[in-house]
Amino acid sequence: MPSHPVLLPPRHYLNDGFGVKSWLLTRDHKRIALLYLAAVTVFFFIGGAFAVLIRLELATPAGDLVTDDTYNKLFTMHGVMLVFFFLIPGIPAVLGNFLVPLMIGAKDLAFPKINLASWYIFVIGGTFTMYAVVTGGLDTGWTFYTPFSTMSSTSAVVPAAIGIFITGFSSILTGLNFIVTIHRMRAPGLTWFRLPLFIWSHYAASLIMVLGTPVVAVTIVLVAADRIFSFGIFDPNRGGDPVLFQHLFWFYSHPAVYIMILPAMGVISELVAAFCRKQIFGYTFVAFASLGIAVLGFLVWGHHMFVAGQSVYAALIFSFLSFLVAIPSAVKVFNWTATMYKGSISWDTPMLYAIGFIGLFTVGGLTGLFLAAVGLDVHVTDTYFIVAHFHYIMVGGTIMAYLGGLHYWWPKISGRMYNELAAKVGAVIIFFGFNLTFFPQFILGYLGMPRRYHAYPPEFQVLNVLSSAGASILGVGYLIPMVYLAWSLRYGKIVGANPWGAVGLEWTTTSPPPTENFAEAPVVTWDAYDYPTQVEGHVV
Amino acid sequence: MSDTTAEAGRRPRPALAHHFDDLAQQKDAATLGMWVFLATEVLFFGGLFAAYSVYRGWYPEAFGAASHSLDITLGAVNTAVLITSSLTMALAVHAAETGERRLLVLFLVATMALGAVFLGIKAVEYAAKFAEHHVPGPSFHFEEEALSRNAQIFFSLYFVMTGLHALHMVIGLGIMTWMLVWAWNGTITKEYASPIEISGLYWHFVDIVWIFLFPLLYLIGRHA
Amino acid sequence: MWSGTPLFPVSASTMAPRVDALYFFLVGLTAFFSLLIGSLIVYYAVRFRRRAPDAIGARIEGGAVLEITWTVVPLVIVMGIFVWGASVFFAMSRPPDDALNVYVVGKQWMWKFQHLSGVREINELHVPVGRPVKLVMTSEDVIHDVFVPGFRVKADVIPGRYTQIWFEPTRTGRYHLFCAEYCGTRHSGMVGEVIVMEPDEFQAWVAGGRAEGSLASEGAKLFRDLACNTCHRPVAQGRGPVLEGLFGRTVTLEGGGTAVVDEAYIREAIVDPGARVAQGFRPVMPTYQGIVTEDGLLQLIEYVKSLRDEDRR
Amino acid sequence: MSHIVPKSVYYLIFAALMAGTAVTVAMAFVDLGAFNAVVALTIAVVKATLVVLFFMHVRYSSRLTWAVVFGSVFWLGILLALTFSDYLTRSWRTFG
Ligand code: HEA
Ligand code: HEA
Ligand code: HEC
Ligand code: CUA
Ligand SMILES: [Cu+2]
Repeated sequence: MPSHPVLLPPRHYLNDGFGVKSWLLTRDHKRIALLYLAAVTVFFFIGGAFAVLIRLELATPAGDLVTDDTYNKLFTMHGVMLVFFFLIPGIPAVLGNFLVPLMIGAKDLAFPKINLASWYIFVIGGTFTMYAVVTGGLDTGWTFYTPFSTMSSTSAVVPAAIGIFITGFSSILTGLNFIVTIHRMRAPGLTWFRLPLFIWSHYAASLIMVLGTPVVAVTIVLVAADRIFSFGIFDPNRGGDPVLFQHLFWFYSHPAVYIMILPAMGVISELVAAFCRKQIFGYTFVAFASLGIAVLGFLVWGHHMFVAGQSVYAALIFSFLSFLVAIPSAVKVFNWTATMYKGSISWDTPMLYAIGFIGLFTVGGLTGLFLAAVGLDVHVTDTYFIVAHFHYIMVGGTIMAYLGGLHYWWPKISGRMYNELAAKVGAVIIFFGFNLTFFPQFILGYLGMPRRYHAYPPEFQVLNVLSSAGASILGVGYLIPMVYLAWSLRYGKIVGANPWGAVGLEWTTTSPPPTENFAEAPVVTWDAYDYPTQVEGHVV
Repeated sequence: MSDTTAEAGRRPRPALAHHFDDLAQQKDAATLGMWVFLATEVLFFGGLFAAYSVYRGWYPEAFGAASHSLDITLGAVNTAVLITSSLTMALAVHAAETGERRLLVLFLVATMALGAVFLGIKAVEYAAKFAEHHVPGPSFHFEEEALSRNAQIFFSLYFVMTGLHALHMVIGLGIMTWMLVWAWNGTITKEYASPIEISGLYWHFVDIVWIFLFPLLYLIGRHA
Repeated sequence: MWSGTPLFPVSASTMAPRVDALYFFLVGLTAFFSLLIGSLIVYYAVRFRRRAPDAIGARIEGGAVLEITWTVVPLVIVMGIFVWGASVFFAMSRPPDDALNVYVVGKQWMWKFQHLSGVREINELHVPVGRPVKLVMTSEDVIHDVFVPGFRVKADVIPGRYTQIWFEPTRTGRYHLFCAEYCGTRHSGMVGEVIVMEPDEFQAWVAGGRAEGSLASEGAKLFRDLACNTCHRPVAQGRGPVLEGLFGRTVTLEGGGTAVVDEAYIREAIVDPGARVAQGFRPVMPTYQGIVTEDGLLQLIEYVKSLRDEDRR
Repeated sequence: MSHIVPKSVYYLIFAALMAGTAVTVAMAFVDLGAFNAVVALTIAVVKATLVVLFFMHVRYSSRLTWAVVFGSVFWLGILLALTFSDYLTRSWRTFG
């Protein structure tokens, strides 16, 4: 413990300019990260509120709380908001934006103006989509399947599609910025194999953003053309093929699930290393696993279409490839576990989230194998088994990692520490609430309860009630961090540059960092997670 | 703001942004950025090419017949126009790299003029399609009744593909206007030619898209 | 509280045990790996917990042998699952030749079933036990999906084409039939029941049904009403090809290529005659899209299927 | 400063592109059956390659630029190949 009181540094990015304008026109990646944090949090609670209504409706078998049309809009907007406006931008645009330049010793991202522009594009896209909610809502499911979306739905498909189209460009620009930054802006001596795994995983995710997003963008253009000008490209009555839409949609949307998980895996690598005070076991394998997931992830989209009328042979190819993409994930899980062996493991909140991630991601990922096995997917596809699978990965995985990362870097972002006890209580509540919500859904799914059902046969009620009860616990759990993190901004204990005793360039500069990130441009002579040689001199 | 180059005062904006070490790093970053963006564009048009290939495989007769109704002469002329504009663009880059400002302005203007000609011809073709009721939708009509339904798919793709291509041309003209201003007011110098080079990359890419669109849309089954 | 709450679906078709076996294997695998990983991380977190504030973990670089092991072992496992899943899928996608044919038309938001005998039902499907049943399915509007959890089968029902599934019920009873592809407002109301009966009961049910005539005979009527017979006649002089004996044959197409005549081919020939033109003919046949309903199309198809070579004159 | 391509190269490439255009149009009127499409696309690929290599200076660029160009085309290949793995095998019968 240091004997003198720790003070905030006299000059840092938060006090470098005050007032709305200094924020809304900032080019500083750290401030833009906070702008994203604000936007993404709003979208998370909107999407979460839709989930609350879904679960309330499903507490009884009869469709009694809301009408069927409303219910359809609820789950659609729930999926759209949380996928496109929370989970895809979440970790990259908040934590990635803040940390990529810091971790590679750069003053900023390569294109600061584009970075700011991408935030504006994001907000405009989100506004458009919210406008769609207000003017009639959207009832196509987040997957926009044709010909329902083009010929049948009477809801605000076009405004929502435009909103998502616009947001896509924000994603592309973020990915582009990361790729160029990681290639061109690394500090002297920071070679590829000295990069933190967080950087590797963001690089891999950026590849997907850049190569996948344009395809869904053009697909949305085709849907809009069908709907506005009645072009009929996906209309079977005029010779179009609705299944082609699914190919184009999933070419993006499957890899997009890896946009959601790869940055989370990067966070976990950082957390496990920092809280075990140990280098990641099999660093190169974990690094290449990220790239492997990004590349293989593009080869498996057809596993969403096993019963959709694609050819039997294509189904077999996609099934085979889907199994391959599971391997790099398995490699990562094993390496994180091995890293813990003989570590110096602390039980700080971020590590609790990391442990939660590894466990829940394993369950979620392994249930992905059920779905990749074609003969079994036929039974469980479009049931609650799928719903459980992806919530285990997206909520149990990505959100756990996001919260863990937010806690871990919170002192760096704000210069202050949150209340550790409240944080631990929150983490435990979230973990239990989560499992109670989504585990029963696996059973429901195998029983045959279809997804997107507003009413269901009464024998499914007990499991649904359990799920709804879990969701309310989970909702409370999510409110807890909101409270103590906000509280810490003002009353939290001020911390030094490196409160965790972790290594990594971001911990060598002050908390919060100055606008130009480093007082002196860093030169790197060590590997990532080089604990024995580096931890001396840190304020612990 | 660190700005070490001597003639900084003459420029309306400093050539080196604060977060780069030197101009070479900045140029490398900008060039890579444009290439990555073009990779995005490849996949953007790629989605359309995939849709096109599927339907052409399904409906070869209808696609052939519909393709016949396009004006091959105008299409070929437009291809030549666009290729020429790529040449003038390449020459503009050359002029920028060698610091010949007058030539640079001249070639930029030529590039823009050719781009405008391309769009003009495209407009003529579109007008003809409207007049012939070849625009998909309720008023669509195709001469060969039996092929009408699937010819409509061809025209849907035709309009989406050429329309998005034309949109890229319009954006390109916007970029070129901007570059013209910079060339004019001396922002572009021998040392700081990369904005022209990068805009050039974009222009050439749009040309390449057309190089594929032309045979795919205009030249199907002409011999028949 | 748990009585009346099933935790596992009934198993009522020949396919169900095969799917369930794979399922249980995967449940076991998931349990094994989750418990392995879960207990390891918890055990390590306790065993190697930080004992002094500035303690550092042991320096362990990682080892190629371990990495290769935990790459290859999962790889072998998943390849096994792939083959297993694929073989189940193959069985699902290959209906036995002697399967009973039932046509299904989905529309927002109901199911129509047509038996070959001409009996029609809505949202209910009666089938005999112990006999493979093949559903040939299409939709009048958007994509739907036939899902019978008790049989472990499911397939999308797509407008503009035919898809099929088959099952062989192994026990009598009533089973849920769900629409499993989101199709709009009353998607969750697009449900029905499959009623599996003893064969003799089923015969009685068929006999009791008010059949308006078999599908093929209804088709014959349509064929006359729509004046198809002006061009298609049982003699070679018609403007269109002779349809007698067409089904199952491989026809040569104008402009090269061949096609096997199945339900989908006949359907296309009627709604989009220009797409594939039989060799030696001009594309003069008008389209009947929008003129014939999906039900009518099925009747026409059954009629064309019923035309044998022997009927030629 | 990076490599400055001599103007003569540009003129040469321009001539090749124009010739390519003329050949495509001419070949379109010759009946080669299914090969018409192959010829047209081959010429288009050659033309595009010329533009990329010379007008866009990739011939003189870093390995990274090559990688980006190659990567984008490769990804396009993935899109087309796997989409067609469905369309080309839809009519195949399942054996048994
Ligand atoms: C972040 C999101 C995310 C991630 C990472 C994944 C990861 C995986 N997903 Fe999932 N998936 C979704 C989100 C995600 N998915 C969503 C949203 C849907 C539904 C979309 C919709 O229809 O609305 C979906 C649907 C979906 C389907 C389609 C189901 C259907 O609609 O019929 C399939 C089918 O193959 C599938 C498979 C997989 C596989 C094999 C993985 C793999 O990558 C998982 C790999 C991980 C592991 C395997 C665990 C770790 C391994 C070990 C601990 C070691 C042991 C390992 C072995 C023995 C191999 N997913
Ligand atoms: C990133 C993604 C993400 C996240 C975080 C979540 C989070 C949650 N999801 Fe969601 N979900 C999807 C992505 C996600 N989901 C997708 C893509 C679909 C498919 C959509 C489709 O079919 O098209 C889906 C579908 C889906 C369904 C299936 C609907 C159906 O098919 O009919 C259900 C049902 O239980 C569900 C539940 C939940 C719950 C309980 C949470 C919880 O984790 C949420 C917890 C959060 C909160 C509870 C918010 C806390 C805030 C408050 C408490 C504020 C106060 C609220 C009020 C005043 C109302 N989700
Ligand atoms: C004006 C004449 C005409 C009428 C009326 C007509 N057809 Fe045809 N039909 C043709 C011709 C010509 C062909 C061959 C060219 C083609 O495939 O389009 C054909 C082809 C077919 C084929 C495919 C045969 C093959 O060998 O490939 C089927 C099946 C068919 N018609 C069914 C029908 C039915 C059912 C109707 C009525 C609803 C109908 N036709 C009405 C002229 C007609
Ligand atoms: Cu029909 Cu859902
Ligand atoms: Cu997927």
